[in-house]
Amino acid sequence: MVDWRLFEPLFEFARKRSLWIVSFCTGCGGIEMPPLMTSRYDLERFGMMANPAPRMADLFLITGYVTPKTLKRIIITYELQPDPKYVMAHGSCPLNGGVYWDSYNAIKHLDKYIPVDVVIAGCMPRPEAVMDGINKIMEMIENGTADSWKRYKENYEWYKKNQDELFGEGWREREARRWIPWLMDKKEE
Amino acid sequence: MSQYASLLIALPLISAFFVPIIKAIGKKVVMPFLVLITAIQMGMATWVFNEVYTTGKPIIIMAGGFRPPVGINLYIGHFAALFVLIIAVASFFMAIFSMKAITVEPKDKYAMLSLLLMLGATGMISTGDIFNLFVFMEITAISAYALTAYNKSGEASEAAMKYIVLGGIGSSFFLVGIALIYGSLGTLNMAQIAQLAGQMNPTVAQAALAMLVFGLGVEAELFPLNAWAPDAYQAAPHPVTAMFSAFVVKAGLYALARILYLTHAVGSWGHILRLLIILGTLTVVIGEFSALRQTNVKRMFAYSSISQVGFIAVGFALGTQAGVSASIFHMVNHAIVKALMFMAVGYVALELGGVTLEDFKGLGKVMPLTAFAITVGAISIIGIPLFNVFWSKIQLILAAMKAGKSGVIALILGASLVEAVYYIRLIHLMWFEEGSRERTRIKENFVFGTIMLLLVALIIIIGVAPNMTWNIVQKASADIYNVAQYIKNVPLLPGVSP
Amino acid sequence: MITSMIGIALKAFLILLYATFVGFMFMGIIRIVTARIHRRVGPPIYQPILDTIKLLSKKSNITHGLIYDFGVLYALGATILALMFIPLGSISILRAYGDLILITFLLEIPMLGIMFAAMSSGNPWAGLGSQRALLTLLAVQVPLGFAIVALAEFYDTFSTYQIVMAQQTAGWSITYLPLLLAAVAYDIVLQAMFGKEPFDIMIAPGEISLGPMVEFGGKHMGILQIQHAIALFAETLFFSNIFLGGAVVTAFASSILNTLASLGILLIKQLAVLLIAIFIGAIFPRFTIDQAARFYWKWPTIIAAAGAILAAL
Amino acid sequence: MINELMIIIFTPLITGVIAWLLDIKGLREGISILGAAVPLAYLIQAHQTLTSQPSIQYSIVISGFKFEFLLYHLSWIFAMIAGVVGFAAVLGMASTTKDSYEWLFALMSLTGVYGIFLADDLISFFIFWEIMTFGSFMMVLKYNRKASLKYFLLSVLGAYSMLLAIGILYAKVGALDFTTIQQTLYQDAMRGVLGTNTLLSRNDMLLIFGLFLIAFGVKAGMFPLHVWAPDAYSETNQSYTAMFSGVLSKAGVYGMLVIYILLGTRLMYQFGRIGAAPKFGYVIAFLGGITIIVGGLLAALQEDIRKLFAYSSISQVGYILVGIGVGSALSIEAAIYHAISHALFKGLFFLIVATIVLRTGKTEFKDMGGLAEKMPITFAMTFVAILSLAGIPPLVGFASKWLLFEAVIHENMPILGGMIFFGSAIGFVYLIRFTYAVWFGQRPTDLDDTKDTPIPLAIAMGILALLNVVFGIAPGLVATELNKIFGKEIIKGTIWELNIGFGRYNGLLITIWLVTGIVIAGIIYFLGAKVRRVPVTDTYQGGNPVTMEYNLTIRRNFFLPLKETLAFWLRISFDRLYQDIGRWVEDLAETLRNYIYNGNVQAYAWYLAIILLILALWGV
Repeated sequence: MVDWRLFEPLFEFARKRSLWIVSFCTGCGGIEMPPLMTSRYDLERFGMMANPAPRMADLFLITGYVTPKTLKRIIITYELQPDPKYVMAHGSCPLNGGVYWDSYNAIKHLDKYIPVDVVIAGCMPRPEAVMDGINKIMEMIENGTADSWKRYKENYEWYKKNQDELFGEGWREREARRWIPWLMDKKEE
Repeated sequence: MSQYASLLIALPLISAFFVPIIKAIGKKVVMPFLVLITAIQMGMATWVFNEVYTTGKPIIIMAGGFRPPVGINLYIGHFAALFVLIIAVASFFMAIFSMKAITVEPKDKYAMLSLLLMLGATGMISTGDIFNLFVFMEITAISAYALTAYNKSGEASEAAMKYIVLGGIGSSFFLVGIALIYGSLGTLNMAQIAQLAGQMNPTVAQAALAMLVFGLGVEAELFPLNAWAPDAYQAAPHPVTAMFSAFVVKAGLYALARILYLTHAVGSWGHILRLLIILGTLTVVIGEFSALRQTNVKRMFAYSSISQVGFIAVGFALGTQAGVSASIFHMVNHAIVKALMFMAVGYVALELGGVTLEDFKGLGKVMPLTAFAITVGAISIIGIPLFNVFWSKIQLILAAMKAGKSGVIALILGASLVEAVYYIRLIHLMWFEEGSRERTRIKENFVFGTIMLLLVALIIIIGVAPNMTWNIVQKASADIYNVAQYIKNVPLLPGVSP
Repeated sequence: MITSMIGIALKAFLILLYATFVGFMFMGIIRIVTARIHRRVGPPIYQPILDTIKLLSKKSNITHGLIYDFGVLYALGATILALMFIPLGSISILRAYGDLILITFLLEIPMLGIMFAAMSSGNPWAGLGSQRALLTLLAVQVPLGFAIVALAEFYDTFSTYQIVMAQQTAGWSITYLPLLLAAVAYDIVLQAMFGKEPFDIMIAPGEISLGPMVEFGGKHMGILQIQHAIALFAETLFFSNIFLGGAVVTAFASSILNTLASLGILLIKQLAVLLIAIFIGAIFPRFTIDQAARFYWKWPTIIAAAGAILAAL
Repeated sequence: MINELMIIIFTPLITGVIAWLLDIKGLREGISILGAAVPLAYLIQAHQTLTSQPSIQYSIVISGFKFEFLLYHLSWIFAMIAGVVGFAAVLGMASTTKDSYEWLFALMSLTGVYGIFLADDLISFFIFWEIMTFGSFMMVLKYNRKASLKYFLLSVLGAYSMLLAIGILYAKVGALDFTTIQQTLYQDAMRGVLGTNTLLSRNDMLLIFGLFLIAFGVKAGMFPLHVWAPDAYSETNQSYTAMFSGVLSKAGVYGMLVIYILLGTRLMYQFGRIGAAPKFGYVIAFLGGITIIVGGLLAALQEDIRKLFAYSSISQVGYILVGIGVGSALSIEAAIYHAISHALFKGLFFLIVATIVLRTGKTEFKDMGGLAEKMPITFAMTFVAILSLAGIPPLVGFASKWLLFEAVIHENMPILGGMIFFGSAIGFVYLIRFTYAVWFGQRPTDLDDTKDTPIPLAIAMGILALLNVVFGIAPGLVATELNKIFGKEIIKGTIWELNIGFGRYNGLLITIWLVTGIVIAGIIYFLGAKVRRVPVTDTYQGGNPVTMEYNLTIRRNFFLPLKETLAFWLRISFDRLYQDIGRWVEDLAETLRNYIYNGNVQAYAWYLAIILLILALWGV
């Protein structure tokens, strides 16, 4: 095969300037996205684009608190993305639980379960802060430090262990099955 | 030599009266005797058939040696030879069939009556005298009445009663018609009637023809004079039904056609043809429609038989040789097919005890051979190529079209669609549906199976290679259509005129 | 023989390169203009190229089987094939075979490849999206058909190139009433062919996650980006050729200058077509699929049918 | 000496009967395949003969009718369709047939089709028509009474219509052979032009044409007489349906051509033209156009594979009818070309369906999915068939469709043009639905041990698939044969190219460039990073985890929006109308019988009295 290392800077540049976002808007951070995308801040200037399909997305945006239930989806969606992929946690909640620091049902440390490249503190972070974070991740991509996807691969055992500790072994199967009776009922209606 | 042909009439007549004596010898001998007589009759008929078709000349038998019109003559022309054979063969097969099918005593009466039935039909077809025709018709009819009631059930008596009432009315009018003709022409000999038909007083001729057609219409099952038929067919013993359909009604039709063409010189001939066409068409249409929702298979076949008769009547009423040929062809084919089907149905009734559609469910597994026979018959009647009825049907249709009767044909074809429906239902029922009752396969009678297969083979042979039959039929039709030839053939006593 | 073949290959390569490049630019223009309508700055014009490079340089790719790969390749291949048949000034290679019906079909079949690939993934969104795409195709087919019929009957030929040449002397197609009607209908159809609002229900990003595209990522998506660029170029080019007079400049002595001039004129026409589509797309909301079908089967069909009937008279 | 035409016609029937009587597994299959192969061999050989002489003739007299058979270019082409597709179908049946009953009737219908194509007089045409109908009917009867009854009734209605038309012609012309009828009617038209009285009146012509139209329309599945086709095509052995749909429906098409051959000039004189097309042809074309749309839309809404293709068949035959109806030499050639390609791809499709049904035992979309992995050979064949039917260059489906489009549009037929465009789109629509539901997506667990196609079926499919490709890339092969029908070069060009003056299509060129395009795409593809195969559960479902237990594929009501859009039109159903008529007739029959044969002897006596009265009043 052709040796593509020569073109790597071009690729890095392209990756940096073409971040397609798949955003997980469960928390209040979701409301901060529209100003970012629209005329006020216009993220598209940087080639960023909101994208609903994780298969073609690069940047995974977790906007707000994470619960065990949503974390499962986050993990699954994260694993669907092709490498290289980046994660940006948005707001205090994924960082340390934020206002839900003592909640029985919120994930306090997202980076125990999936690797996070950039975390933006704040409750909520203003769009400027988010843009700062994006700037940061662009820099990181350029200098090659945005390597969370590599870390996830290398330390998969550890992440897996953490996930399984939280959800129990074989949680994917279990979770999937949980919906079957409900879906079956729906079908009969 | 050819005078021996009169044995065709004499043999059944004499043997019919021998039956009581035979019975005295032994009860069990009666049915074999019947078979024997019909076999001899068949042999003779074959000989006559061969004689007529090889020489190409009709056999004329003058009773007592008196030449017509003084004496009564038998005229066994091409048509008669053909049909005498068919009658004999059908009787023979049915005689064999009745050995098992007839269980009700007194069997000797049955044997006698069926011999008389055969005699009557043979006589009707071969006579050359119009009053003689009436006599034979009465013989046929009366033995038919008796045979209808033979099963001694209430249903049978009722059917026979209807038959007697209607048949009686019919034959009385027929007699009146004959009387009118005799009064007008002073002769009863058919050839002479034909010769003189043109001179008849138109009003008298009209009335006479109307009466004759009316009278024969009852025998020939034309709508609505056929009301007796479904009941009688259903109630009569199975072999008798087959005989009714195979030749009794054919004899009536023949008589109708013969009288019609003999009198074609009569002025109002066109009218009567038109009337016949209307009646024939109605017969077809009403017959088919009536069969559509029948649950009793025998009755269904009866209706089907009626409608086929209408078909034949239409062919005769076209007034062209093509029409006559097609009709005769259809008569032959229909006789074969209906003999087969009524026999098969009768056999099913014997084995399974009933002939409703329910009994026929899954027949293909219970009685494969019989079911196969019925299937072939049904397919043939529907008019599928490679089976015999197709040829006669298409001949008939083309003849009718040629005669400009497209409307009639359209109606008839429409009715044939209906026919397809109920026959297909039956076929599907027999082969591809499971009966509600568990039934094991029945071992079919070897002789009956052979007869049925023989008839099936005949159907297919005529269907695949109709040429031979067609040639025969054409000669037969010339016999009826070509009246001038008929007159010439009958050696009328010169100078004797009314 | 060999030299001529090499010449053809070279020409084809150049056309392909040009088409891809312009197509990408068109994609960029779409994004910029849309952004400007939204009062945003918008990405740089070369943004789609960057996107494509990024997608192609992904380090991991997934596949759902042979058809998944082949469908994508087939889509691009068929688009390239279509491109070769459309007259591009006077330099198109297969313009002698550039048959209206053929090109119309060829512009549709890449979608079939994409559908194949998308459906073979087994993703329900893809299935749903394909269903919508197909129904949109079904909806547009009627006015499209009538428009093509109008053209063919008006010019009494099916050769695109001959239609272009006829327009050089007789004036643009849209100056004739029947063809104007056809052009209007075709332009509405073009909206759906570009996948722009109000007929973008098939990809409906928020609802069914890009529909057929949901499972594509990495190089598959990259190839589809290229395909999209070429298709965009080809579709606008086709419209410019058959309705807007095309361009066959013979004013200059030098053939290179002539070609460049032709390409320039064509580019302007293509841009015009594109901009109309962008403007409509930017200001309309989305139709549901049955609304879209009913719409297409009503007004555009009537317009196009009127055009076709007028052309036939 | 037995004439080769007789061999061609009767070999299938004879072998069928032998296979039926012998009923030995293995042997009957061999005999039957032989029975289909022999006519094909003779036909191929006849191609040589036809280059040196214009036709091969044979005649025989049966039952007072002179049967004439004629093999010339047109009938050769149609007979070849029957030969090739029939052979493939018979091969397929070797895998799917379980009893000898089917062999008998399948081969009987093949005989019927050969007979129709080779017949040169109306009576043999009719007879073989009936044989074909009967054979195919018996094939359906075994599976479903209702479907078969519907088929048979409509077919017999058609056959009787034809018989009436034949009768009228016979009554007026006095002959049944094609040549005489053709010449007489031609002279009749000339008489009409000169202003003298014509043999047949305007009403006669209208009647004859109408009756023939019904007769052939039924068999071709023309709207609104198509209602039998979906049921009959689906309720029989699917290998046989390859022949049923691929060949038997062509008998209807051939019949339409016979209308042209026999009555063309006379009808044209009588009714004139609309634009370039003869007015009577316009009726055919327009009904054909509606057939395309109705068939296509209903195909898209089916939930059963067999029904989908049955409707698709109807839709495709609509194209052929449009081509024939337009009536220019080019459009007729195009129609015949499409008849060929339809036979090829639809035959292939039904063999594929046969494989699926054989291997899975299921027919509905809801039970299918993900079979592409389990049946790769069949899927490859499907791929060819789909591309061909959808009209994707360079397959034969496109070549013929292209020709048809150009021919129709060139004759200034805007509305028909729109209809056929719509038809091609609807083709995509239902094909994708089939592809999606059967081959792709999640596989139900009970299909996990599905095997691929048995060898005879694979060979049969292979033959048809190969021809699909060959005739697409080299359309000139077909075009040369088509040109022979008219005896002049209507479609010019080389073996690779069709050139009709106002349009050109080069199959080879397209193939080369398509391959080039795919190679370019392939280069880009292979330069990228390696791919990893993922299972069907590893797809994006809004982040939800999924297992194989739940169905991810949309298998039912796939085109629900279309159904909603068309809700108004879908309420109209000719099928229901016919059923209502049927029920009405049955009720009428019952009432009639109850009134007439009421079992009351007094009533019967009254009948006699009434008849006597009529006799008296009528004055007979």
